[in-house]
Amino acid sequence: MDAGSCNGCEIEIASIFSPTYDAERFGIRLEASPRHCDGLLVTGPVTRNMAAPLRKTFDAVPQPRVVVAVGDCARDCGVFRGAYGVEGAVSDVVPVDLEIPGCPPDPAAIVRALRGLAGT
Amino acid sequence: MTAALLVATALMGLAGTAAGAIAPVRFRIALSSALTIAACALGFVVGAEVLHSGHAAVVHTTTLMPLASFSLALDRFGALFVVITAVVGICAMIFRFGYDGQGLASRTASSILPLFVTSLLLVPAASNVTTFLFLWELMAITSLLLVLTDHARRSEVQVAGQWYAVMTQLGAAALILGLVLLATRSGSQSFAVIAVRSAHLPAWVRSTAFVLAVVGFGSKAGAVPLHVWLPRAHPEAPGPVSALMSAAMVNLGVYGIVRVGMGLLSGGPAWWWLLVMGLGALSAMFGSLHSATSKDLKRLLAYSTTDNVGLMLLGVGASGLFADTGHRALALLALVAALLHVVFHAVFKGSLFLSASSVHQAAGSTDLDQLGGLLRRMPVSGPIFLVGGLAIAALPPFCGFVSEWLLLQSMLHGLPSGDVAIAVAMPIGVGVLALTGGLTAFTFTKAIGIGLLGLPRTQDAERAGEVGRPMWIGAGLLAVLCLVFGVAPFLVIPSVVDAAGAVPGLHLAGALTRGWNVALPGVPGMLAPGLVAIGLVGFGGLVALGRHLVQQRPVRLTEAWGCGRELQTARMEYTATSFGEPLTRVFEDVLSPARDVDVSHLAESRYYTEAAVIHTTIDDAFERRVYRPADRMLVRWGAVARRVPNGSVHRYLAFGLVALIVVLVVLA
Amino acid sequence: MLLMTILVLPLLGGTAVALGRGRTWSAWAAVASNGGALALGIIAAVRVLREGPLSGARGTLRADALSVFMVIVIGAISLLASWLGVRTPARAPEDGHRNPERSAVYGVLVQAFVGFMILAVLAANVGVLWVAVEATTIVTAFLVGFRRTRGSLEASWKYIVICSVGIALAFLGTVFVYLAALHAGGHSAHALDWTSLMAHARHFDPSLMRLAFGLLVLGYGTKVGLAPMHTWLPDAHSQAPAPVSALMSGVLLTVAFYAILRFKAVTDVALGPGFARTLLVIVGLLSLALAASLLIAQRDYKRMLAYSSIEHMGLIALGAAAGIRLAIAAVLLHILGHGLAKSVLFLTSGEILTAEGTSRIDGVRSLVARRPALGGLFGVGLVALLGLPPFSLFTSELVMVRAEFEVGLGWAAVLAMVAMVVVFIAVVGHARHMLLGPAGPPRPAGSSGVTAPPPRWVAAPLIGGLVVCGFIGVFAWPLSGLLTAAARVVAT
Amino acid sequence: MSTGWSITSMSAISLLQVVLVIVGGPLLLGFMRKVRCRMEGRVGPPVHQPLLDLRKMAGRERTRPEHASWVFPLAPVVLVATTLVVAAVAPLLATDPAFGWSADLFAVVFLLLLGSVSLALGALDTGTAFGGMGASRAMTIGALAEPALLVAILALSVPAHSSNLPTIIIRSLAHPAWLATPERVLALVAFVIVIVAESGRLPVDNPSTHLELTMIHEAMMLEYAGPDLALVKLAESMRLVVLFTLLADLFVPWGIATSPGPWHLAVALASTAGKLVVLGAALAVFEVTVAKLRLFRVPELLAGAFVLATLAVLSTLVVP
Amino acid sequence: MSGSSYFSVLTLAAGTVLVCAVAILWLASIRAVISMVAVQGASLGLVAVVLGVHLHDAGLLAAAAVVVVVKAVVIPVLLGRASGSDSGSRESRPLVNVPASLVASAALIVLAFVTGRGVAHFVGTRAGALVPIGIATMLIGFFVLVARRRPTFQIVGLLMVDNGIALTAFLCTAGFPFLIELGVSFDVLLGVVVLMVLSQRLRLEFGDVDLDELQELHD
Repeated sequence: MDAGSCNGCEIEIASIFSPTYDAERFGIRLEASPRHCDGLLVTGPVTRNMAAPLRKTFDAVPQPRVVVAVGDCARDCGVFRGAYGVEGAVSDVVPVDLEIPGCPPDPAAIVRALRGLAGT
Repeated sequence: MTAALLVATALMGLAGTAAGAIAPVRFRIALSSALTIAACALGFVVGAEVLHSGHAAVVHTTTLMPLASFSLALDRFGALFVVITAVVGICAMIFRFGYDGQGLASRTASSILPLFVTSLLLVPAASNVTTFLFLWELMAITSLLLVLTDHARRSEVQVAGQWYAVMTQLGAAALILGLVLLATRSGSQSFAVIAVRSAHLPAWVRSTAFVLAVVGFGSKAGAVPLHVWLPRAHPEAPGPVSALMSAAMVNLGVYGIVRVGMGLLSGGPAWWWLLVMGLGALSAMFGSLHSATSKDLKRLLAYSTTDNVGLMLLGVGASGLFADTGHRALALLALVAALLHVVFHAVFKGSLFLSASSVHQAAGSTDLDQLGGLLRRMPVSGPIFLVGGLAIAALPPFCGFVSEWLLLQSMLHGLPSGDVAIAVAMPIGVGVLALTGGLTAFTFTKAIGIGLLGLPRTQDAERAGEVGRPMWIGAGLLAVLCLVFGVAPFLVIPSVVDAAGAVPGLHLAGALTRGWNVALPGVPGMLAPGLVAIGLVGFGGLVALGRHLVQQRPVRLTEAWGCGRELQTARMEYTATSFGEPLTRVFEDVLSPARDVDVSHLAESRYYTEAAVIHTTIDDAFERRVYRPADRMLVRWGAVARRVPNGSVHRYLAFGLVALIVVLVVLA
Repeated sequence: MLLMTILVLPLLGGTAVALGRGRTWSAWAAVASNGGALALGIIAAVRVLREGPLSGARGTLRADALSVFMVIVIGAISLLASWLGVRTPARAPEDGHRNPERSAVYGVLVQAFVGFMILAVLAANVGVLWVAVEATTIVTAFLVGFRRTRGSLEASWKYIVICSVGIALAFLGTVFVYLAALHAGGHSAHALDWTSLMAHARHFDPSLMRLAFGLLVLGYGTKVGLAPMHTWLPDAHSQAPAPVSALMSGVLLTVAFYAILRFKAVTDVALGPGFARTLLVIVGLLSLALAASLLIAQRDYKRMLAYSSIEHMGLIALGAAAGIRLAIAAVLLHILGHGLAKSVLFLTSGEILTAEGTSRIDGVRSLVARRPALGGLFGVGLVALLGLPPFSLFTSELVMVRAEFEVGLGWAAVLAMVAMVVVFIAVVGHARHMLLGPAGPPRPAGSSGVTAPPPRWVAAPLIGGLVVCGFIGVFAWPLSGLLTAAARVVAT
Repeated sequence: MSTGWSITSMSAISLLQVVLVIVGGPLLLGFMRKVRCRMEGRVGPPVHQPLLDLRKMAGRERTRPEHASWVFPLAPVVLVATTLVVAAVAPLLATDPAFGWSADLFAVVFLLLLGSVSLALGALDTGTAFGGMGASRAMTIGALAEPALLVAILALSVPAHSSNLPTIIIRSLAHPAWLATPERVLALVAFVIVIVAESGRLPVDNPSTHLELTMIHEAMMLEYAGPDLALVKLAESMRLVVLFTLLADLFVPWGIATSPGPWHLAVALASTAGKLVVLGAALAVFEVTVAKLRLFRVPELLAGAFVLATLAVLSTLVVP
Repeated sequence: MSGSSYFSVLTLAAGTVLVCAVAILWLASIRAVISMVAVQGASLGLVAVVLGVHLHDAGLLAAAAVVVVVKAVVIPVLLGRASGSDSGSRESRPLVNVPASLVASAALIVLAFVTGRGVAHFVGTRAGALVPIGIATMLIGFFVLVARRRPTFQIVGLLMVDNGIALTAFLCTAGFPFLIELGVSFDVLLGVVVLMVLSQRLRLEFGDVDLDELQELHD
């Protein structure tokens, strides 16, 4: 979920499904609905406008669920810290289970982190 | 005995009329409804007895009907229709106890409704031309008056009434001419005598009479292109009346075509039946398309009636075609399929119309775009509509499935007969059947899904609650029958076979049921609706149990997923119009919808849109292309004619002088 | 004696009105006298059925089944019309009853009108019949113009001029019949008696009879309202006071048709059935086509009813054209049914006119909701008029169609049916605008004034008329014997 | 048809078929996904991944939109149950499973339609825009696919004089020449198109799309979670297996067990698996190579199928 | 009266009836027309008298008396009085002008002679041969009704139709039985009276009107 990012992290997330990283071989897939998800990947600092949608989306995921904050902005607002439109980090809005650092994080790191979560 | 009961039925109905006319307001509805129910019950007994024993109930008197005689003879074929009407009538009348809408409580309506039901009950028993036409027209006029019940509040009712009146009169004129032609040519008014002598009539007489009868009965049955009144009148009638019209009255159109074509004329050339099949195919296609794109619940149901009448006519036509080519067993099979569909259509359409009226009463509208979320708010009426909808969509384990299956089988087994007419007609028939089947599934997914499920779209729908007990009992009885007949069709099929067997010249080489199952005699082909139902329930139970077992947490109620958006409201929901939009677009050439886009702009800037509203309206093509131009022509003719008598006494006298001169010249 | 009493009774009523100077009791006396005529007509019918034709006044009057049937029709409808007529003097401005004297004149004229009609059907002699019919024209001319408005004067002028000419032609026809009768050996004093005409008709000169019957159809057809001499009818019917319209439309037309029916019997004997049939089919279809065409764009509801009368006269003419007994019986039933329905409708439309102040169709709205009694009566009346069951017009139309098919006039029946459907479409359209719709806000003052629903004694006879119309459409026994006997008089 | 089959063996066959369908469905999907990934140059998930996914979903929470009625949770159950009924009675492995005499092709079609309708109703019950959209589109396509399907069935039924499935299969085994007739080929094409449309595969629908606006089938299940979702997904795969197996048995019936005995069954199992693998691979390859059709082009495709099916029927009459 | 003189008188009288008819068509002054009506009535009476004498029919003579009284005296007087102030006025703009009317009347006379021949032949008497004259008079009367605007002219036209028919009746059948004849005459008288009353009322209510202005009532 993009809570206000610069789309850098999104590009990296998208690339984990490319033939190079092929995260699908580990059973990792993007889903169209939060109802179908096991976890949320949240990118970017949480802007004021996106805080409520983020909470709603989190709420929509069936339990047990995990939240992964992808990228520095998601972890601690990164360069946007303290900006007027920013509500805070992802963990200020919803409970975060895992954080993946980097601006943007390396696709391999994302895959690794996700594999760790899934236990494969 | 049955004759006496038949008379008692009529008298009971008339007593209901009298009660409706003179009983004090407090007892009016109760008394007239109760008497009507009693009439229906008596009718049911007569019909069932005749169906069972095969002995016709005969009543004949010259005291009634001046210059003719009043003559009833209820045979097995007619008895089937009496029984159908009786069942629908009982349920509709029970429903009426709780129904307060649309002025049905008035003295006029209370007295006419029993008369309407009585005429419906007696029409299939009529056994001479005058009696038949009398009862037929009585049925027409009483139903017209009932359609008009709510005229004071909605102008659509008037328009509907006018269409109905005109179309029914057109039909009646054709019918009168056709039947009188037959009667005078065979030298008797009695159906029995006509049936014997008609074989010796010249071909043109037979064909003319048949075509006129098809026009007359087709207009009552709502067959395209004579259907234009139906989608207007059925929705505007008060609930029980629309149920009776759709579930009992249109059947009589089919009855009439069979009675005249196969009974009085004992079958005819292939082109007659191809005509009937053609009408049926057209009606089925046109009706199902329009009902798929309608957004008013009752209009949708009305068009679906046209659709189902089309299927019945397909069956009847196929039957006639088979009989003409000598395939008597197949002919009976097709006729049984058609009649079974008549029975089942009555059951599910009755429950649908009644529960749609419940919805109307509860939510104040039948516009699907004003409804929603009613299944939770109406815990009994909602499921009733659901059951009816699934049944009409021919889904197992409900009854519509069985009759459509039989219809398909009769066409399938007719194919190898090697006759060219059949070879061309049957695949088209199956195609039509299939397309309408798919469209009906679409239609009722829409009706149920938009109307009953999801979020309520208006405050009225939000506040809706379950209707009174009589209403859901009346509708519910029919819904229960949908399920019972769907699971255990063997309860009705033998009777229907008996009824169809009353048509001369048709016979079946064996029983159509084997145990609980429907089995075609002589060919491998079997349907086990009971088994299917058990399988569904069994597997469904297992699956649900499994889900319950694996489930580790309680079900969490959440807001529906709307992409995280604020304000997830009913305005986000799909509407009936949008649901039908893809289909409308596919059939654009046939439906030719008119789209209006109203865009209003913000006051501050012309470049920003405040609201954009799209109206899609779909007119009836026949109405637009045939009836309206005809009406315009008539009006133009009237305007021209009006100018001839201009008020001048001299001109009037000149007419006389000319006439006098003509008389002198010609006659002297 | 009985016949004389029947004839005199309405005139006695008229005398009572004259003596009572139009006061209410005298008007009721007139009603009673008409009721008495009806009752005596029924008694006469029973006697005729039992004993055969009656005669009275030294052979001047003669009643066979057909005559007594017509007496019953006249009695029934005049009872209805005079009943409603009692109320007419109470309503000054519309119907022109400015003073009791005028209402006395009105009552006397109506009773004279009824008396002449009874004379016409009881007359044993063709000449007397003619005199009586012409007399009805003169009497009703005053009644049509009774309101003295421009419209009513215009209507009565047209009425009397056109009808006098027409009836004069009928006289010429009668002269030719007389000529033929004299040549066929009739005795001059009785040559014009129906019995004598029927007896000698076989020897009548065919070519003369053709001309005579043509003139008779044209002439009496004028009074019947058959095209092309129907033109007076819509004007007169729409302008006359409602009870007069009811009487004219309900019985006067058919009394004139009675004359045609009688002459047709004579012609059939003289020429065979083909000639009269052709002529009647032509005028019947012409009338039907005309009525249908002019109903489409009709704007006045009284005129609408008038054109509907033309339509029904066309149907009757077609039925008579078929000519067999069944057809004639149906024609007679139709005469009674149409008379009842149409007079109820005219009387109701009079009430509507009083209440609404306009006779324009677009001036009347939502009648059923606003005035249930009037709207209901009008609606049910129209149902009856359009030939729907249970009213007797349905049965009689059906039987007429049957008879037409039986004699090979099926094509004419088809055309008639087409015209009837057009009429149906037109009338239903007009009726819808008048009757249906929301009650809405009360109409602005000045258009109508106080509009209480009609009192019960006014509605009762109207309802009664419709009930009887329905009753005779369903039950055969009260009339079938009389109808068959009457049909036997003029159909072989 | 009741030749030597004991009740026990027939019931066993039914049970086997049910199990085959339940297990085989996800495996077939996994296999197809694998083939696709390979074609795209990826390794792809293991073949049994769908089964793992199902197990995982089963353990999760069920959610229900707060205003939804009982239709919402019932829909997946009905969807699965209809497919299971078909799986139990249809002659997938042997010509005579229990109650095979009741396995009518038309009945099968209407049963599957019941499943589709119930899913569409479940989707509409959520009250969301996507649910409605998906239901609308799926039902539109379903309504248009139905005539083609039924007429194709008619074409198959005519030579066999029956629409009873075992009868058709037995008779075509007896008359192999039938299988090469033009009507068979035409009907086959029509059948394939309809199956592709009904089971929501490319080019009609893209099952792996994430873009709601292009969804058809997926949009209907957006609200389901946990075991409900598992049921819907399972049903989807089961339907694919059932349809594929029927397709194979109708057009290439060899291998199906016509008499009882474990040996025959083993052969049938193997041949069925083989047929499924071939069909699955073919579909997967096809899916990789085509693009999704615009929604409003789909009717043209289905109309084409209908015409082919009609031609098939007509040719049964021309070529007796 | 000898045969030939009987017939020539009869012919003369009948001819006068027709000549009056044509004259009425020709004249425009209402007063002149009314006197023509009187002459016509008298001629008609003369026909009846001649026939009555010839046939020794007392009834016919009585009828003749009635005819003369009603048609030659009462009605013209009433007409004259009724048109009162109006009597000086003229039919200034007939719907069909005088020359055309005369041509039309010629055509109508021809028509009458053609169509009346059969009847005349059938009657067989010498009087019967004059029947076409009666028919011609009737037709011309009808034509007057169609072609003239003034109310008085229409009354006159109606009278002419009646006279023509009466003439035919006398010639064909020597009249009806007396009582009927009386009734007929009485009816005609009443009809004319009613029409005159009406025309008077019309004048009172709306002033001097042409009948053509009476076109308020139509569809």
